[in-house]
Amino acid sequence: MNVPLRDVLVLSVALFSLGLCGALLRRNAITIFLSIELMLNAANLAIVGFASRVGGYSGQIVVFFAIVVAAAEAAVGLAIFVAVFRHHETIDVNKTNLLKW
Amino acid sequence: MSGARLVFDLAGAVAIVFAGIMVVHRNPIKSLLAVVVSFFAIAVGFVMLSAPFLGAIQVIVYAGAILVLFLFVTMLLNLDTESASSDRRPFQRGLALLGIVVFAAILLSAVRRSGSIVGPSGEPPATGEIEPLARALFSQAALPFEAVSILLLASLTGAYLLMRREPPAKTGSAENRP
Amino acid sequence: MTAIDWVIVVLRPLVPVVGALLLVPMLTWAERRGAGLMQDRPGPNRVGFFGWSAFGLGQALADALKFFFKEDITPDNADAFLYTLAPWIVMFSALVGFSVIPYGSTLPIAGRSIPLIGADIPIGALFIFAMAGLSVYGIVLAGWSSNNKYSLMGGFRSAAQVISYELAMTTAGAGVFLSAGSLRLTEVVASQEASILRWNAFPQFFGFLVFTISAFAETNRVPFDLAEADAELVGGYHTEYSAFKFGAFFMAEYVAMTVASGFIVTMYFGGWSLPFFHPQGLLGGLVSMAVFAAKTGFFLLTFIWVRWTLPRFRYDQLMRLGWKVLLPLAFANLLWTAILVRTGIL
Amino acid sequence: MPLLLLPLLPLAGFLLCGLLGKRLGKTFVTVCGVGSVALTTVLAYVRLVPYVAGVFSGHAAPILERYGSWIRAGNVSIDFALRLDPLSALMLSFVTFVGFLIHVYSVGYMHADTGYGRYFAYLNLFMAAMLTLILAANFLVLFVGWEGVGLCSYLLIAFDYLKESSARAGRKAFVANRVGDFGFLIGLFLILGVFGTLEFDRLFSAVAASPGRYAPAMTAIALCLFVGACGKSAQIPLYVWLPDAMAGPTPVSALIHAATMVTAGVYVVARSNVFFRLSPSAMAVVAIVGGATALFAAIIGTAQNDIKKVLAYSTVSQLGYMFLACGVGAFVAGMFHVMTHAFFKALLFLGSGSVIHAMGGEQDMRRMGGLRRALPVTFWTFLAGTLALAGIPIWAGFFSKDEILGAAFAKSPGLWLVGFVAAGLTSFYMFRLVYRTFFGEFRGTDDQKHHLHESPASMTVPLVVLAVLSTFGGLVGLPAIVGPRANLFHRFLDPIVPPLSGGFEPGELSRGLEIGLIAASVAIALAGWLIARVCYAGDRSGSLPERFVRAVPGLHRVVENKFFVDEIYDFLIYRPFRALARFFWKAIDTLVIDGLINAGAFVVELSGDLLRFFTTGNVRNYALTFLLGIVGLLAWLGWMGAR
Repeated sequence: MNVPLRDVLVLSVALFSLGLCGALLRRNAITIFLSIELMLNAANLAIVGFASRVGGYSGQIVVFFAIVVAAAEAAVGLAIFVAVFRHHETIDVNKTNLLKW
Repeated sequence: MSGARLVFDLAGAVAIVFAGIMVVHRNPIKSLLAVVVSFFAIAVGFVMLSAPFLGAIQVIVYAGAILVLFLFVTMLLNLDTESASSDRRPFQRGLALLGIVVFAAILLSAVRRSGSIVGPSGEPPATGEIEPLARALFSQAALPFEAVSILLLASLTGAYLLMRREPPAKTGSAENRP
Repeated sequence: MTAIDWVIVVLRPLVPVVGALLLVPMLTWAERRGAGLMQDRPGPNRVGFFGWSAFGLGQALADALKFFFKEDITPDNADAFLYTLAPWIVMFSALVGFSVIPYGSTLPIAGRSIPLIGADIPIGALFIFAMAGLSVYGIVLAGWSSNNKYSLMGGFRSAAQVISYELAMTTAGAGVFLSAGSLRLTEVVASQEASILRWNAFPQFFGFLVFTISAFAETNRVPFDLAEADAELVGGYHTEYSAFKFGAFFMAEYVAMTVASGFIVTMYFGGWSLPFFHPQGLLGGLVSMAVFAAKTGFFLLTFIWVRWTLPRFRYDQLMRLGWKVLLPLAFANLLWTAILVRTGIL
Repeated sequence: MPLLLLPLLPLAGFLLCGLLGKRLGKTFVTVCGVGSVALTTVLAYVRLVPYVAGVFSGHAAPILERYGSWIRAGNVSIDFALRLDPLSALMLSFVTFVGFLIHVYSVGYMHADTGYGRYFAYLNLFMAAMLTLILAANFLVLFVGWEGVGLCSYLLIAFDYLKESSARAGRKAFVANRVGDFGFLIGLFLILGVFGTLEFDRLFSAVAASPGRYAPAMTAIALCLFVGACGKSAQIPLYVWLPDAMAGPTPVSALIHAATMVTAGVYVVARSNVFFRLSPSAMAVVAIVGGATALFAAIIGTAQNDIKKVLAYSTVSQLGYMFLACGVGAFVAGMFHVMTHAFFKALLFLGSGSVIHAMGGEQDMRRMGGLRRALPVTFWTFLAGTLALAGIPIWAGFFSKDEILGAAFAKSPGLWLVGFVAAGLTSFYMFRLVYRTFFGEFRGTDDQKHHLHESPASMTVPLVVLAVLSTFGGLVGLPAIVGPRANLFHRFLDPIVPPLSGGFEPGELSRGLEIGLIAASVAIALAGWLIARVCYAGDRSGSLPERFVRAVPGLHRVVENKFFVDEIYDFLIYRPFRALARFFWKAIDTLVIDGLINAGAFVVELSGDLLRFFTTGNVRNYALTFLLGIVGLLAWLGWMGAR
């Protein structure tokens, strides 16, 4: 255990916050999605960091599942984007407000 | 400072820098490539945390498949560079930035205050070997593993249905026919 | 560690990488001569050294010189940074795969026993898959940054193709890892050492078939070269490339072929091992390297042979083959192998 | 050969006819529908013959076949089990045989019907349910068959479901049966509560072992079971459905509403005779209800003009006889009448069906007459059935009815008198039917006259077989005066009525009295015949009844309209119930419940109207809200942690 847990967590927080910035400030749906993936990775990193401190493999297994779920989510999410694009000719989230009252 | 920590911190710096590039770059393709590099750096971080399998999965699945899919869709939709002018919503931006800063501050203070709360359990620490991970994955996590495979199948079907044009195109590609 | 240890650590991965790079001119020559042979014409046979034609071997060097001295064009509306980066991504991801393939047993030099492998990491096989997955970025980015619709189409095709065939390839490979009980390529080789029947190509024939076909697709070789498809897309992703950047793509293709051949040999044909001849010491190390080189050469020739034999697939045929034939076959192979392992036959 | 095969075979026939009948055609339906019942009959007799022989040689122990545990809850355990004892053997013998004959008859009778496959499917399902009912080894399995035959009865009465009156009649039968079934079900729960089991063997041996202990609970149980029997066997006050049930096809009336299903009530009373015998008051109720029904229905029967209605009221009346027998403790005599009645009433219904068939669907006797010459086989067989029903000596009905009257006299001369008068009326209305239908001049249209023809062999052969049985079937139960061991029926069935200390035992008659009673009943039967002949045959036919009607017009109107019972029920039960339902609909449902729901919906709508302005449709707004929420949560957690 050569990497201190604090380094890992600080890195995780930094990446997560950057992901938040992207998700909240950008208007391109793909970039927002990427930012969400980044946040997911930041969380994965934190879990792996804790796992290497705690020992055992449970943490790694959780991250493994998180990655698989991310793959499923990416497939459906991108399909939705394509479908939205076919209707609106854009995926700027400020211009697609189908859920408005 | 050990070698592993050095590599980890370097990779972390790369990850942060490229994540920042992703956030600020207006061209979606460039953003995406920045994320690829950032994820690659995170994969290196995984390896340094004695999780080489996750590092490999990170590269194969995230960089090699998910982000290629993103790239594919981004190119398919031929997205323009995001314009800076329209619809700025200053209040929302300000509130978001404030929220993010407060969020990061809370988390960082939590890390500072309680970094040593988590201690080693009785379990042996993970080595780089895959066999014990595989044993754990296929024994104690066998049911979630199966469940996740069904989730993948469902998302595959869902993605297909969403992308399908109505009426469904006939089999055989149209592009090679006169 | 002493200085010599450091030298050895550096040299171990460098040997196959340099070897592969040196092999490229030979392979281009072999490709053209092979084509000539199959098409009943001579092929390049004039350019030689100091008056000796040398079967046209000099042609490869002449081509290399040409690449260096041609004008390097970057299209006006291209994204210059990515346009320049793309060929090197392809090159890098092809070369780096060799650093985890065992190219021999061990070589006793200066009182040390040197394992003939770049780095014996626990996830060796996954590393190669990961690198093969990265190479697609080079092709897609080349296609996109050229700002040319033919290039872009080539990039699209490549992205879809590589993702599809990666699935079949890893699933087929899983059968090998199952029987070897490890992802470490040295152990994969060790599990096949005992007899020729333990070479995975025999008990897992269909896995081998799927793996090889997928390897063809992963390297964008005929009949899966839809990304360049000179008949339809001019030159596909490298339409706009010229001079040395084109040369990099060109070389990367042959390097990728070499890595793929070495990987197939390691996975299915016992790697560097010979089933009936086990010399020890220095001789053993040298023989094992020669055996590995010979087996790899055989598959390289297969790549060339197939290129001049089969026509290109149509895009829908490619997708159907990948998803509806190879992937199910790979799963069937995995199940079959699981049965073999469970019953103790393997 | 397990007993289970007997219900399963018709069930298979039901599935085949019902699922594939429409696709594979009539031949397939005929083979499956009739074949399954034929096979069942053969297999039933394969089991019956050795068993009956065994009973006569002194091995009367019932055969019990257990197929597995069905319900196990707490200390209650109910098996799925069938049993063969003298009582079920008796029922099995004629249910399968008569059922088979009626299936054969149906092939001819229904040949032109579009619902041919459906008809045989229902009929087979009925056979399966009926066999389950009679072979059941406990009350729960019996109840399954009980409900099954009820369902089939409903389906077959409403077979012609496009006709309003048929659908209505089916519904009426179903509802009347539900009233009875409700009582039956309560009876089952009472039994379960008192004994903790529904197994016949264990129940009856428990009661026989200590009658005194259980006697107090018996009145309630017996009366509940009797309510169920009233519903199924059409006794006062639940008889109203049976006359209407004649809307079903005639073979159905023969099979279900004459020979088999309606006798299920008698069967259950006989089956649980141990319960009844411990409660004299319940026995009295059974006897009085039976006697009253017998007389009441016979009176109505004299004034009906529809050939099937006459037979229907006759059935109600005869069922009353059977309950009268049970009520006076003569369970064996009651079952004897069940059997003979199955023969001759099935015969009469099938004969009437043959007549209706020949008349092209006409059922009104006023448009018949003189059919004797056109339908000779039908006439002679019908006459045999009439003689049996009227109680003319030698024919089957004479023996069974006489035994009942004898037992009734021994218990109470009043009950005997009721039965005696009813016997005379029976003879009268049956011969009235015969004379009006088969003698005199034809009163129908020329078209019908032209069309008259004898029925096909598939219909006449069952008639002949049943006529033979109606004529000679009574000989198995010769009266005691012939000889102490002459009554085979008693020797066979007596084991089902175990001796019970403190129980209700039938009385004994002296030999002379018995002969006198026989003479009296023969005399009144002949008298009925004579009056009918005077009224409806010969020179003055027609004028005499008319004069009678003119003399007492009120009485005739009342009788012809069935004592206005349907109208009374309508007024007393149907209308108040409808008003109550209307009240619940308008007041409770529309006002209270709908009001509550609408109020809830209004609140939701109102809050939605107010809250929808937060739904901007902009994802970033949502994400921001999300973030602020998380920041707030984290801050709160941190503050909590800091404290």
